[in-house]
Amino acid sequence: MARMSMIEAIRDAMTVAMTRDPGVVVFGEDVGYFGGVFRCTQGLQQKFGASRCFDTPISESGIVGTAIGMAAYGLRPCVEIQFADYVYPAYDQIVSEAARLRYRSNGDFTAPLTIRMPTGGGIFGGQTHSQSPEALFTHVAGLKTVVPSNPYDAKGLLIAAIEDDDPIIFLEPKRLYNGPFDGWHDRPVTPWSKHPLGEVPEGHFTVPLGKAIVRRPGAAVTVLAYGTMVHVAIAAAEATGIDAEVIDLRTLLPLDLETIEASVRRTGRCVVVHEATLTSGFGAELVALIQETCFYVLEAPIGRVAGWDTPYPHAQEWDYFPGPGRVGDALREAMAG
Amino acid sequence: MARMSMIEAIRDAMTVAMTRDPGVVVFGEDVGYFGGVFRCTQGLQQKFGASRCFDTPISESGIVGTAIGMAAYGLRPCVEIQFADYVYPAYDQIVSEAARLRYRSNGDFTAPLTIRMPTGGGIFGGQTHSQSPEALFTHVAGLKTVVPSNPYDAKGLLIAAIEDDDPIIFLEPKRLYNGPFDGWHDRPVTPWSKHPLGEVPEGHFTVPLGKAIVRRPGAAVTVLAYGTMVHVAIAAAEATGIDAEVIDLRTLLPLDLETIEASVRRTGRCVVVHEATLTSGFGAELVALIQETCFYVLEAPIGRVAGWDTPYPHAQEWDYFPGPGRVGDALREAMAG
Amino acid sequence: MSEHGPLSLHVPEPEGRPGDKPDFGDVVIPAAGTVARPPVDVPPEEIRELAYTIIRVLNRHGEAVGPWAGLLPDGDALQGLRDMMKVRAFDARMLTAQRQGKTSFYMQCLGEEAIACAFQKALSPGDMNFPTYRQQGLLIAGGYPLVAMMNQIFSNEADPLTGRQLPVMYSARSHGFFSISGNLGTQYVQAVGWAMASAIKGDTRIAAGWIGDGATAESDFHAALVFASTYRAPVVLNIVNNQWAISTFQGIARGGAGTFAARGHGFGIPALRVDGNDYLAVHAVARWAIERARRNLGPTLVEYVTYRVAAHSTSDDPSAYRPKEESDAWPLGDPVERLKNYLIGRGVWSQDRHAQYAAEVESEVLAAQKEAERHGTLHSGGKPSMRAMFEGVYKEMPPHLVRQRRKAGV
Amino acid sequence: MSEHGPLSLHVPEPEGRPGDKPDFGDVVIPAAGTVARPPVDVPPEEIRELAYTIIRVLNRHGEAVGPWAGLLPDGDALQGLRDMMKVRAFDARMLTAQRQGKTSFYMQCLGEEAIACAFQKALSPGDMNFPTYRQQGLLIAGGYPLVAMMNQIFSNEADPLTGRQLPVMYSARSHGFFSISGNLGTQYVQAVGWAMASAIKGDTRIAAGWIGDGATAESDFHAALVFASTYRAPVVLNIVNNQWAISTFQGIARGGAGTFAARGHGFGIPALRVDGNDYLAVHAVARWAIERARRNLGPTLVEYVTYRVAAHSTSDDPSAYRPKEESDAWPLGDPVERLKNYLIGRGVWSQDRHAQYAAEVESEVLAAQKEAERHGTLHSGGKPSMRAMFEGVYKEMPPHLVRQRRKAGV
Ligand SMILES: Cc1ncc(C[n+]2csc(CCOP(=O)(O)OP(=O)(O)O)c2C)c(N)n1
Ligand SMILES: Cc1ncc(C[n+]2csc(CCOP(=O)(O)OP(=O)(O)O)c2C)c(N)n1
Ligand SMILES: [Mg+2]
Ligand SMILES: [Mg+2]
Repeated sequence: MARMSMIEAIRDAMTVAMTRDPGVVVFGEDVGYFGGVFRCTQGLQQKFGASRCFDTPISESGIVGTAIGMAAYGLRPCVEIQFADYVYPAYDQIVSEAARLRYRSNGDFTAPLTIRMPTGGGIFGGQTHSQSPEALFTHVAGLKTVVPSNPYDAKGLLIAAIEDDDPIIFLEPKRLYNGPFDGWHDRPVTPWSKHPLGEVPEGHFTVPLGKAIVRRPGAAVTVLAYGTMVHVAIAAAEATGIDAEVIDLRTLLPLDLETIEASVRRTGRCVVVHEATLTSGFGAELVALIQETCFYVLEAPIGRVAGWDTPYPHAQEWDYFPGPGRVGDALREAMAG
Repeated sequence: MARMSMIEAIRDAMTVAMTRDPGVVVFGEDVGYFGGVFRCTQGLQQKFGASRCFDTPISESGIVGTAIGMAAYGLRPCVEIQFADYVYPAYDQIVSEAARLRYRSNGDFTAPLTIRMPTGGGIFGGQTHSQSPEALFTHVAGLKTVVPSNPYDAKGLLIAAIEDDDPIIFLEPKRLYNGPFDGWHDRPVTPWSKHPLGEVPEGHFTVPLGKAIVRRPGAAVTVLAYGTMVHVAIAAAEATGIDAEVIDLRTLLPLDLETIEASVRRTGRCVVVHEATLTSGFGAELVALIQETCFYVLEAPIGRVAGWDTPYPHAQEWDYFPGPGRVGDALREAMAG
Repeated sequence: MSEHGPLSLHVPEPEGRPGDKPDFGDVVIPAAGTVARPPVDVPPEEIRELAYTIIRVLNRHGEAVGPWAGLLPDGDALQGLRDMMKVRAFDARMLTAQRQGKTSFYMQCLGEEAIACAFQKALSPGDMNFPTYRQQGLLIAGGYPLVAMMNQIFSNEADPLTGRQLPVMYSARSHGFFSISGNLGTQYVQAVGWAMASAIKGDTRIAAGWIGDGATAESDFHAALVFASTYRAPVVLNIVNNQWAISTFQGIARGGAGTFAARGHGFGIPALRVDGNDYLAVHAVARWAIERARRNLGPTLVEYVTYRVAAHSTSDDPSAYRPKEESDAWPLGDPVERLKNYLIGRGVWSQDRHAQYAAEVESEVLAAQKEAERHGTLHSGGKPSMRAMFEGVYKEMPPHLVRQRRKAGV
Repeated sequence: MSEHGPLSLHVPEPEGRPGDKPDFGDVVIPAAGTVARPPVDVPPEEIRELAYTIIRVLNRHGEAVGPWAGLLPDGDALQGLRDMMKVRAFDARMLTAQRQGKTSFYMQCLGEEAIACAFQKALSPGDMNFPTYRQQGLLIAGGYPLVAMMNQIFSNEADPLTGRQLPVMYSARSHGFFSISGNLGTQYVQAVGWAMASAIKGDTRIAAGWIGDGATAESDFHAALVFASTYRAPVVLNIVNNQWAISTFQGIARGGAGTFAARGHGFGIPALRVDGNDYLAVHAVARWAIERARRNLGPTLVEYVTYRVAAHSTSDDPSAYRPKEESDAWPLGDPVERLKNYLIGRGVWSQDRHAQYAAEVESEVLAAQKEAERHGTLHSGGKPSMRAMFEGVYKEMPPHLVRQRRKAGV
């Protein structure tokens, strides 16, 4: 075991994957010599050479488009989009090509590639460095969508993603890169080196895709969260004293409905939290599934706490961010319902 | 009043808008001389000249990108994307630019533009001529999303959209262009000329954005649908004999929650239908909203009938399409629940 | 007010519209044999003029002339003729089959057969094409079974793509034919990625991208050129300029550039323009470009000047937007006729043998169709399973799809 | 196995990395005054060489020479110097303010001041720039109030964008300055659309697009060139080649092309390359290109050769990826120094007046900052309202946002 920040864990995952499989290649804007604007790929070019880790032109569609070609050839590209907010130029390649290649060719060609991107707000990045576009991927058949909430998962999930034979959207909550941010933005953040989930096994291991985990057991209400919101939800449970069970989804698609259902069947109440805008967010799908599978045990409406339906503002960041205050309100509402 | 197919109604809407406002311009792939592959813009170039209706290079991002620049200048572009399946290259311009221009510039610049595109399946178009991407737009703050189900609405909504000061995604269910397809694919389709909603006022009129309409009153269960599925839902109600109230949403965003809520409060049951893939589809948002606002009156889980979570297949079109059979099953389930 | 008066919008128009007399007077066609053939390691900036001319081998008398001639043995040229005739016969049958309701959709490549057929023959096993929907010639010249193509077109029970794809959107890795995307342009940059992968692995295989004149306007065309230029990817980037993109003439996509090949110049990519209706010229240029890629000299852009004789697809009616006689007026002729005349001139072919082979290939195609139809056509006979609809979305079916399949009762 | 051996991937590398001695030996700099000045209606194909050279006016002795010289009265040149000095002073203050925590983020244009300042002066009222984040010079040279810029940077209660936007993402329609997008490249094609609109309306206004060397790789760059070329849009398409895109040297975006200006050739768009550190050259070329647009002759592509002296932004540390001394080694010098020496040589300026104006402009900027700070800075003092967060998403607030705003208690 080693102590790692999330950045280090992600870097370590790529190092492990590249060492084990010469077909793993890593590229994107500023990821080569410099090692990425968040330094997630630092040292990989020196270690594996410029043919396996390199800088690209600023063209997200080119990055994903060439990665698809490479994946079809037989490599396993793991590419970086500098911010999730900049993935849209590549959206066509992801949705029309990567997601459908296996299906449309009946397995003649496949696209085993991982698309990493920092996601979420909390760093005063304004509307182009704060977005959470996961729901734009969960709607697309053929993609898997993963959001780790800590270094341990980040490493295990990223290795699993790179080794997976399907295209994967890997969203890294940038507010968690250095510590488990719980949404109390006016309090200091503990670094990962002081957090149990900063303990990360050395070498190869995986966290299986499609498996959620209970982060905080509880009996009163189930909270479904992922990424940064896992920590916010735990903080809200603590702050309100409500005996909430916090489930960290880890993979949004395929979703671990079993774990969710088991919990909601016990608690009879549920709150869903995400940072993305509310309307048509992934929370809507979660609500739809739970009300379908747990209708007769639900004692209150399922609450949703999410980013407001506006672009992500700069100055009003903490009014926008679904912090422990808003999540706490939703917990109280769910208990009162 | 005149008798019009949906194609004629759409063409008429553009003619009216272009006649009233010299700032309305129409362009897209094959829309100029030829008048569009579905002939929706036929005659407009001849009538208004090539400066106001013209063919474009095959570049969806160029079409929307230039339209945004024109809209910022002060025109009101109404552009065509040849099939909704081809909107993704323009997705970045729509999501990052058109949707946010007013907000980010605090109204200094705006993007009053309408993006028309044929949507949905039922014509053996396979995975690239059948998609229903509406949920990819309803998640984006700043956009309005409209789906007409008949010639009357198509004209009234399109004029309203062109005159609206915000960017609008206007999805035209191509299976309805010539007649009210009810999903019984083995039965003949009545042309619009024989349908009351093929009666369309001449000249200028609008159907307001953001207002749903009850297409078939009923007391037993509320069905929420839009586009082609409105007709399928009515057919399913008829076939099952269930006294379903069918609401045609017409505008998905802003959503007419009031009309929906009023109906569900009466019926206590609800089924949501769309052709797009199920997971993270717009149906999820509808379910989430209804369970929130109507939780205590719901007598059964809200059912969802949607496209399966696969790409749209060619040969298996009628297995994929959510026809009256599947909707009927959902109605029965909702009644049994 | 500006001293220069009001601005106005320029909207390019083709020379002729329905009712007009077709006029290709503006198309400058250099005589065959007049364009030099540089060494493959020539610096791109020394051959800029090759993007503004047309490399041609077959002259009006059916002779092969000039520096790009003399590269193809008669046997190979004969095979080329047969390939083109087979493509044409195949197209004709499938068009009829579509009209008979045996499938939903079909796309011919009438008049453009030389391009894919000749290019395929210049490739080596293991190379990979990233084709558009109009390169059926790659498969047919590559020996892919006609029956398999028809099974796909009919979406029948033997369809290798299990009914999932629109007709003509083949996939055949074994034959160096990447799965066709219905989305224009997307595969062009994928070809570059595939070629980069080959270079990363120290392999010797190269890739070929394909795009139409109209689709060069798509953004991915740019991405492809940027990445190919930067990493010197071993890829041949083909542009098939058949003058039309559905109803839109090539001037709309091309704009103020003299040619599509010129696009390469902005990237330092050598660009050649070739008579796409001249099998020998296509083959010679393809070999040149493929050798460059194979020798790690990087990408080449090739524009094939040709004409889309038929409708865009079975959903299209060109009489609504171009003169009916335009295709007859097209100055580069018919690729089949031209190669036939050449071979007759060489004394290795005759009108009789031509007619005889035409009949043979007709029966071959018919026989294939019969066999395919035994497996069904779109609306009758054997069908791909409904189960197949749920499979292959992922390598392993995730729980939500298992639930949905169960709900569908299969 | 191919007879030519294995392929390999070419990954371009800059001349120097940290620790190396910077070397711009490869950058060919023609002497000032040596490049011809063609008439604005020259056919693009006749001036292809202008994309491969550098148009320069100011020579090493501070003299303005050659056919592009003599176009700017001394008074205007003096104003240009003052504008550049103001931009530089503004940048320096805002950098400090960011370091002091008064805002979250800042971006300087150190070393590139001549480009935006000189270009702005060649425009007419009503024209519209579509800038990137490094064209603050357009606003400052255009007389936009410094206080308003600072209010935006501080996201304070007087911020014209009500705190919604990241610092430096200004919007000022009144000053011909389109709302900056944080997304690279998107605005380039919008500039073309704006210009097309002006042409559609028979207006006389023209547009200018702005993009960095790195961002030319984005797809929208292609869309912009395609549409500009096809419709002959009255637009000037500017490429600011400051050698770096964050940590990535320009060779990655440029690939095998000699220059970025060359990209225009594939579209028949005249392309000029100019010394971006030479105020007079920038102004002369800008005037040429703007006149072309105004005379309805269509688009022009202009590449400004310059150097990003400072870090990419306050989030960046260039010492990690380029030699520290690289900026000193940059052969085109400092635009402020060069114009200053010219004006001193002309006898209309002096070292003393320069020092005096530097002090003046410093106080002007300081005074503006004081005023702005009275309205608050990011983390203290007056703030934009939380209500403003919910407003302006649509023209009228739809019901769901009204509900959300109510829920938020505002
Ligand atoms: C992204 C995208 N936009 C639009 C279309 C619709 N479309 C199909 S083919 C075609 C014309 C293509 O013309 P060209 O590239 O010249 O190829 P050709 O058909 O002439 O071989 C169009 C517009 C599409 N398939 N994909
Ligand atoms: C679509 C998109 N991708 C990536 C980024 C991140 N990014 C911001 S600035 C930058 C470098 C731009 O370099 P260049 O175009 O040369 O402009 P410069 O900063 O040198 O002025 C990058 C990669 C972005 N803002 N938008
Ligand atoms: Mg074409
Ligand atoms: Mg730069």
